[in-house]
Amino acid sequence: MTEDTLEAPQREKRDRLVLRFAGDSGDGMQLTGNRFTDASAAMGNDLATFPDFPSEIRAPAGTLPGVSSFQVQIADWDILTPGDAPDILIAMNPAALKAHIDDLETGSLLLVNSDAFVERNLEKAGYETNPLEDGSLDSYHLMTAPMEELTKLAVADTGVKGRAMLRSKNFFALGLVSWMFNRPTESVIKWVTNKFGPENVVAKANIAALHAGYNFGITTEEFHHLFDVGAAKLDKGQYTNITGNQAIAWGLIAGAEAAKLPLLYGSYPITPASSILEELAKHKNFGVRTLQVEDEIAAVGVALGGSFAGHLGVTGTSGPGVALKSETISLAFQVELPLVIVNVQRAGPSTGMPTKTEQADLLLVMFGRHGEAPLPIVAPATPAEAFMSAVEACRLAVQYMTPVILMSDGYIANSSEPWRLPDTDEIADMSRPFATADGSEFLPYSRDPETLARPWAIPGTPGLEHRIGGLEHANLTGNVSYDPRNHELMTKLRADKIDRIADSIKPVEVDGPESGELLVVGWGSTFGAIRAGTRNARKAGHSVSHVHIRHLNPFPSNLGEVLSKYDKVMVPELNSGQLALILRAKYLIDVISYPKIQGLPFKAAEISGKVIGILAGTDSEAGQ
Amino acid sequence: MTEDTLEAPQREKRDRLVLRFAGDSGDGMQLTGNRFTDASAAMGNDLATFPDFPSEIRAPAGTLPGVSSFQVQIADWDILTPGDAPDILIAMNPAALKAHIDDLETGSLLLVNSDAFVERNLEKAGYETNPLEDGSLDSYHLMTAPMEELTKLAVADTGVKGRAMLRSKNFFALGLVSWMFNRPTESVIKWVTNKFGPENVVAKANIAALHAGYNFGITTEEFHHLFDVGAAKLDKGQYTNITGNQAIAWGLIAGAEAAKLPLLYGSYPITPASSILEELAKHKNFGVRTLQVEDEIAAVGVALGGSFAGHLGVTGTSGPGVALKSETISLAFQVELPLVIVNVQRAGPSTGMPTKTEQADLLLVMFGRHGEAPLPIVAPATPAEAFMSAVEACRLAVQYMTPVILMSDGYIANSSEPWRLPDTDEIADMSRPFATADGSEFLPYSRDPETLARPWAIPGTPGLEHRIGGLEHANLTGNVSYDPRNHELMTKLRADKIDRIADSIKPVEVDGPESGELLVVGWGSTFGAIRAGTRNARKAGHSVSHVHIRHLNPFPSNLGEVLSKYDKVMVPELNSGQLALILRAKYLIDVISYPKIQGLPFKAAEISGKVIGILAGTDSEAGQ
Amino acid sequence: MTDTKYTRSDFQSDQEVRWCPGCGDYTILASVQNFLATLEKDKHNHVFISGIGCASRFPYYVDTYGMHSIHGRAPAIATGVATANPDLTVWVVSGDGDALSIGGNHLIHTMRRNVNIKMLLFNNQIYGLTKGQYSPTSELGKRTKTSPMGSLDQPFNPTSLAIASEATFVARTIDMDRNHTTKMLQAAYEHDGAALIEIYQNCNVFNDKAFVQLTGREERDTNRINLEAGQPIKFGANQEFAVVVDGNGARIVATADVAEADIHVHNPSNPDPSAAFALSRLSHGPYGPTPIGIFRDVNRPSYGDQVQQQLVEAHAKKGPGNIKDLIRSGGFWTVD
Amino acid sequence: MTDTKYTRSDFQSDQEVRWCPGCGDYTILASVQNFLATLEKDKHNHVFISGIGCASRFPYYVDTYGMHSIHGRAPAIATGVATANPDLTVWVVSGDGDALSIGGNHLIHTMRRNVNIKMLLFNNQIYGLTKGQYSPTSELGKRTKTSPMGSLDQPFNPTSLAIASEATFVARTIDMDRNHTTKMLQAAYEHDGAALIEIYQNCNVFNDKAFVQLTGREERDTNRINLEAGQPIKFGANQEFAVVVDGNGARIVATADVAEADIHVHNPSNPDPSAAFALSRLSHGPYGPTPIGIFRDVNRPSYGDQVQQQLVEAHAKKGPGNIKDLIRSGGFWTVD
Ligand SMILES: Cc1ncc(C[n+]2csc(CCOP(=O)(O)OP(=O)(O)O)c2C)c(N)n1
Ligand SMILES: Cc1ncc(C[n+]2csc(CCOP(=O)(O)OP(=O)(O)O)c2C)c(N)n1
Ligand code: SF4
Ligand code: SF4
Ligand SMILES: [Mg+2]
Ligand SMILES: [Mg+2]
Repeated sequence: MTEDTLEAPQREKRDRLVLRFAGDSGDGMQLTGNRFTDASAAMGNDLATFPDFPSEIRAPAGTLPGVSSFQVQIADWDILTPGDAPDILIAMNPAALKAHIDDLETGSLLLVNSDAFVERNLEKAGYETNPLEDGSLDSYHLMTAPMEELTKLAVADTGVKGRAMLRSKNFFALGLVSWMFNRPTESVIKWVTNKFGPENVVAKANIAALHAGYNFGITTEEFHHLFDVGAAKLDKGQYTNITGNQAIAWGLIAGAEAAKLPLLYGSYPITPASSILEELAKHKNFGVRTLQVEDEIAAVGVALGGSFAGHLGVTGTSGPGVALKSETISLAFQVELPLVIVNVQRAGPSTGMPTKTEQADLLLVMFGRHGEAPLPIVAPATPAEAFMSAVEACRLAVQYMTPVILMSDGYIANSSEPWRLPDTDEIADMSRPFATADGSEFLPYSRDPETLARPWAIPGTPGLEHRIGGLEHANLTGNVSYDPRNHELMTKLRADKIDRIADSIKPVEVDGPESGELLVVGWGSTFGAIRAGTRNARKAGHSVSHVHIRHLNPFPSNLGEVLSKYDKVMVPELNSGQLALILRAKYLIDVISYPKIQGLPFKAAEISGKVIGILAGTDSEAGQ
Repeated sequence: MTEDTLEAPQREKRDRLVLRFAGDSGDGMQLTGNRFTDASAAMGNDLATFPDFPSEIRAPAGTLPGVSSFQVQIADWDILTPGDAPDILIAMNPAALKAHIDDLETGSLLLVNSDAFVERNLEKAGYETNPLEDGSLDSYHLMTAPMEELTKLAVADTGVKGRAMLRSKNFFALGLVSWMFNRPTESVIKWVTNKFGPENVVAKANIAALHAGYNFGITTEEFHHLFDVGAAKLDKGQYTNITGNQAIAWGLIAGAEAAKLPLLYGSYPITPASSILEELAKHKNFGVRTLQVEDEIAAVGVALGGSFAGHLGVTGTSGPGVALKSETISLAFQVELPLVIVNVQRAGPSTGMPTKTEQADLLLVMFGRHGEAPLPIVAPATPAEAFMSAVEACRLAVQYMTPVILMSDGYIANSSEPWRLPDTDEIADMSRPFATADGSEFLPYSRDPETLARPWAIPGTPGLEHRIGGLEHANLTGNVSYDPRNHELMTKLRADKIDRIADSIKPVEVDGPESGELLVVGWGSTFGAIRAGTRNARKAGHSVSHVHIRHLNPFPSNLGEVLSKYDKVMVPELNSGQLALILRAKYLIDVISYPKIQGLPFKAAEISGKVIGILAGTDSEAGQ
Repeated sequence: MTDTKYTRSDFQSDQEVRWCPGCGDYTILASVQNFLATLEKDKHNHVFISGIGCASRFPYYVDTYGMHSIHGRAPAIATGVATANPDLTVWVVSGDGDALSIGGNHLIHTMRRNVNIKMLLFNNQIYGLTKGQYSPTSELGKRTKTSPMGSLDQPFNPTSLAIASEATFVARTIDMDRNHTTKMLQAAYEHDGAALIEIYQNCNVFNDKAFVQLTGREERDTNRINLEAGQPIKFGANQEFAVVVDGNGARIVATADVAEADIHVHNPSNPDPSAAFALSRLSHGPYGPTPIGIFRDVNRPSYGDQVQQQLVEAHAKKGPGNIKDLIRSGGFWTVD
Repeated sequence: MTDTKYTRSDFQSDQEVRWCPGCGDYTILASVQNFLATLEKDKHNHVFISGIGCASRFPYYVDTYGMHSIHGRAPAIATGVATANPDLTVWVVSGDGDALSIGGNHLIHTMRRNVNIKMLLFNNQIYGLTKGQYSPTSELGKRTKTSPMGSLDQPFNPTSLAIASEATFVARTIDMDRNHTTKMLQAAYEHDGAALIEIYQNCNVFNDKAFVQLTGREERDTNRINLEAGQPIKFGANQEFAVVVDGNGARIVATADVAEADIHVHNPSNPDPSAAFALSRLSHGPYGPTPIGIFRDVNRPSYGDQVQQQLVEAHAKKGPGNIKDLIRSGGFWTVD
């Protein structure tokens, strides 16, 4: 090798690459993955990430349950998912190798921290012999580096001592991988310096390890698999890399602003929703009030109280919390006040698998209230889209005086993707003036002729003193009423109001032919896998289209017509067929349900495989 | 009139009669109705009752919201409902008249307490002129009695003083009505004496008023509309008159006995479920533990704890309470322990109309849990049937190790009907032995090959120490597991277990032709009205049958086949089409939903009217 | 009459009052309406939030803003109202079941947070609306429909519980004593932060005469211990009894048997709540000598004010929020 | 070693313990397992019920019966277990969030009912499992992810709250002091009824050194106030401090400054809880002199026993229940 090649090695161009970092939860894999992602974003790649971590804070080091991983796909075109199988797996210890090796296709790259493959760790991971030596990895392209030893050497002068020296080994790995995939290290260095301060010893150690890893790549012959992924041809604009929970937090702030209301967020921490509260808590200068209260019932209670007083009351949680809030949501529905309820779904039932994703709360939010209490439901398809979904949820709540469900899930919450920054000035004004006294009798349950929304008269307004409550009340006056006909009327009015929302929402858009053999219908976080899977199938010559529903109640008004244009309809869901059930009931179509209940997102290949199977008639599994 | 006719007046024989007692909530109408009912029951009539009262403890005297009523139908054949329109309305004051007169058909009898028609009361009821005098009641057969005056005279010697004297006026009315309809007064006297003691002045006053009313009938010419309803030709056996809540309480005791388990009932008072707790609290000698705890969440918690410890844990509530219990029910489902949840539905949403009936919690109990958590649902059709429904719920809970929902409603809860006493010895033994150590490894999530129930190993059993919990757990061992395939497997196993219940339940039975133009499908308390309505329509020559579903999840296995045999299917429900939605989704049949959301039960005539309309094609309203 | 801005009728809504005739709730309603009429505060700046129960019907009858919410949750909803708009006076009306049974958790948390709400706890020691089951303040052994052999649950002492929940204002009064009720309302109104007033309220239908020892002509003088700030605690028709507080708690003595200096001088604003707690233990319900008045009244910044203060500080430090900057705060890149 | 029936390993389940290395939970687990091994009680008669949180993983690691339930509800579920079978020893393991935030209501009601459960409240003053938000025992002003400008919520004092909830047994101990923990476990175990032990537990990941003033070599002697029944309360390396309780509450004095007779003699079985409450106010968290030991230990029949007793009485009075009679009890008629 000449110096020249060292400086500018030959790199194979790829249009996309999937990397998976895996290690102990103490090894900093999430951080490593995120730094790599940011560097790639800055290079203009399109990308999508999938963090996957255990629910224990720090599960015992070296064990399988303790493994934490972070997958990222980078591409020079607009990809839709973090990728099905990794092109390279970076394994920091035997447990990480064991937990992930089955996902790796033959011939793929495998980069291993060889120092961790000592007897104790092998035993903890359940290896009887050392896989680095016993030939079991022969079908992969195995590369090893003694990362611990090299890290120790690298940080020796930085002032970090003893076992703490090893903490930087993830930066060593990051450096090495950065070299392999031609990522600049500047953004990482900047981040470390910002986080710890330039003089901090930890910062110094991390930077030293990073350099060491990078240089190790340059100087070591073994690492000749060098790839490069060019910038994606994304739409013009400014981009940031964003996770779903961040997008929801920011979207709520933007929604409140567009509604000209202060935001009051009541919550009780719960995985994977807590980071919305944590993000919002940082933005008090926007006038955002975050109330961490005693439980989920109090959380929705304070949000409802906030709305009564003229704020935009929002509460966020996950499935167990939604269950607890049900009674209060029913009250909010009955008193017809704005309220947004964010459900970041996780795998259930009960505590289930809190750090894993699932979509099994759809019927809960649709039907899980006593009495007739339909609610609008909005569901983003991707992390970036969650911003505008949150804005939309705020719009519906304020414009229609109703609680609104915003359905996200653990996958959207934690994954990230580049988000083309919207021009926030263009978010439509969605404020609705509070009622004021005009001399005539105030009727708290009179209605806007178009939206059927009732007036919002907030305490403190002279002359509009009135009482609302959970008992059934007379139309217009709101006085308590047990009149049978009135109850029927009010029940219908409340339902009609929700149905009318269909007039103000976008019709569904079809990706693929407007009619044909098969339509795949999805909702929520399955978007990327379904879009990629159906496109792949279409490229392979199959007649398949994709519709993704963002409004789950009411449905966009063209949905029924669209469904009717295809011979078959298939609904992939991370549950046992909940949207399928609703579509069947509503449109009497023999929808084929494709359930996956593993706490994991769909892979694009699963979708295309299913599509092809159905079209070939080899997959005869009908609905339900 | 000779003395002879006085003693044995000519009475018109009727096969059925509907009486409605209406008065102020302080007037004791429920008591009056119940005494009349008991006397009729003792005479062998078939009967059905419908109590209807305000939610205030004592709403302001004389006002419309304060009116309380009690309707009873008595018959000499096996009637199914308390009747559509009353043949006689007994109105104790102007408000009672006003609230009920519209239900009275022209020519019907109207018995009025004329003393109450004074200006103050007329005004409170919103009458501008006295209806007894202004001719507005001319189309009815009006009879009046100065009941207050006569009651005062009658009780003068009993020691009751002042306004308290008037309290017996309902007994005066009861005496008069007893004479008109040939009911014996002995059972009333016995009841009064038992309740207050023979020497009690209130007892004496009531009895004196009762006699006075009876004698007033005998001696006054005005009351010449004398009717008699003979004994019904009911099946042989012993009968008692029973309300739904009583039947549930007794059924739970019987169910626990058949399961050879102590009953532990955890509850928090709520209308209309409280009287189950109150009834069970009386029967501690059966070993029944009733725990009134701090809220509904604690109530289901103690019941679940009871089940863990080897009792039959049961919790009872109404819709708002079910909403609150949702999270714990999900836990019970996940740990697979027996638990019965009784939902006595009331009109919602939110607090709604707590004393009114509705069936709008079906989708809540079916789907209102986060994650995939299907539960069996059992629903009695009548008050008497509730006894065996409760037994059945206990059977499913114990045999399948699962929470079970028992769905009742306010109408079943408070209405009564004669119940042919079962031979309780014939209730099948449904006990399931607790697990005991047998030397082999104990696997808490191994399963019975037939029912898929897991073993029930209760604390205190040597050698079977184990831990259960709400996190997803590995098949067989129950150890916490995040394995994707295991999660899918466990989700399926839990669902399959519930589906298998279909093998052990009765197929639905068709009343009417086995195939034809129209099938009416109902569930719960609408039974009587649907059965009577469809029979009436059939008598009038229409092709209509009736199926009533007692197991709402899983459905009886012949349901799909039965549905397919009719051109049309119509589902009347006291909600906006909840069962209809499920049938549509499951069987893809264009079910016609017939919703009624007034807090009132269906009338038979409403059902037959709808049936005839659909068959005539004049009612084109299709489902949804 | 002084020329107040309002009269009682300004606070009477057009809804017919629907409690049982003779219910203590009527008296409390009158006291509250009359009290509100004495204030300068505009009526549209009062809000009444209640749960479910007979007591909780209260907001319907007061012509201010109001919400009749759901069982037990009024303190949470009121927290939202009070935090959103600290200019409002937020009243919570609740029963012993509503506040202490299903709503117990919200009560204790609202107290420790010192949310600026005025909580009127109508304690009738029974569940009224659901027709007479025992409540968390019902006496041991009470026979009701759900406790036919007698209740087994040791009742709460609401004042003890509130004091231990870090409450800054805790008082007790009696429905029938309208003057005293008014004084307590005034003090609670003036208190900045959470104020709890336990009001002994007669339910003449399901638990009649529960408070007769404090209201009966013959009993009341012997049993009513008036707490007055700065005063030595004496009671009885002739002040013949006194209260002493020491390392064993509070106890009643004959005034004659102790030195005046040993009689406990009531200090509701003592930062240490121990003496207030000790006084709350003198009775465990209205069954003998029972303290009436303000147990505790101390200052601590209210929750709503502090929340507001953090917004102001954040604003001062970071400037007004700008959504354009916010969405760029994590770094961004440009594609052109 | 004495020949006990069990050793610690009999109480170790086969599940790998998954707390963070260095977590105080390990120490408590060892203390509990060792303690259980000293008992004659069969291991199958112990039940551990927990909620959700790091602490609540506890049951998985103890080889007895157990249920890892849902957040906050363990006391309710445990009430069911204890009432169904009074022969079991029912332990509840809970965190400060689990027990005092979402579960606060069940906690206070379980205490007043005196349900026979032994509640171990692992107080680390933080939400561990959800990664470091402030809890109901976090100090005012604490900065966490959800309180970046400092927490505004006055924390609960769990011992005060339990005492005011009519608890019959209330104690406090420290994870690291295994001997003391064992003594508290023993006393709670022997107590008939509800027993609450607050255990200061270090969360070295999210709230490290929260208890250093009580555990640090240099600080502990000055700050740890040992409560011993029948003993005058003195503390400090040389007993140089003492506690006095009077009408103003409890306070710390120099031993030299008071007469021995004025030093408060600790009596946890005083029927009046006022002194125990006063002692609980000496500290409001582990931030200076803090009482450790048994605050309160009094007798009241336990809930489970009383429920059982009513069944026995009903049985004695009415005979065994007969379902045939029951369904005829409302009167019946015969059709033949
Ligand atoms: C979730 C829920 N549970 C139970 C009820 C039934 N409920 C209504 S009021 C009440 C208790 C009433 O007692 P209290 O709070 O003391 O008020 P009071 O009627 O005595 O004034 C109960 C149990 C309900 N409405 N909602
Ligand atoms: C209904 C519900 N709400 C919220 C959560 C999330 N959650 C789990 S544990 C916990 C608090 C943990 O703190 P603590 O009880 O103090 O226990 P620790 O982890 O500190 O031992 C929370 C909020 C949940 N699992 N369920
Ligand atoms: S039941 Fe009792 S508390 Fe309720 S309104 Fe009647 S008297 Fe008052
Ligand atoms: S987060 Fe804290 S409490 Fe939880 S296991 Fe780790 S150190 Fe222990
Ligand atoms: Mg009450
Ligand atoms: Mg904690």
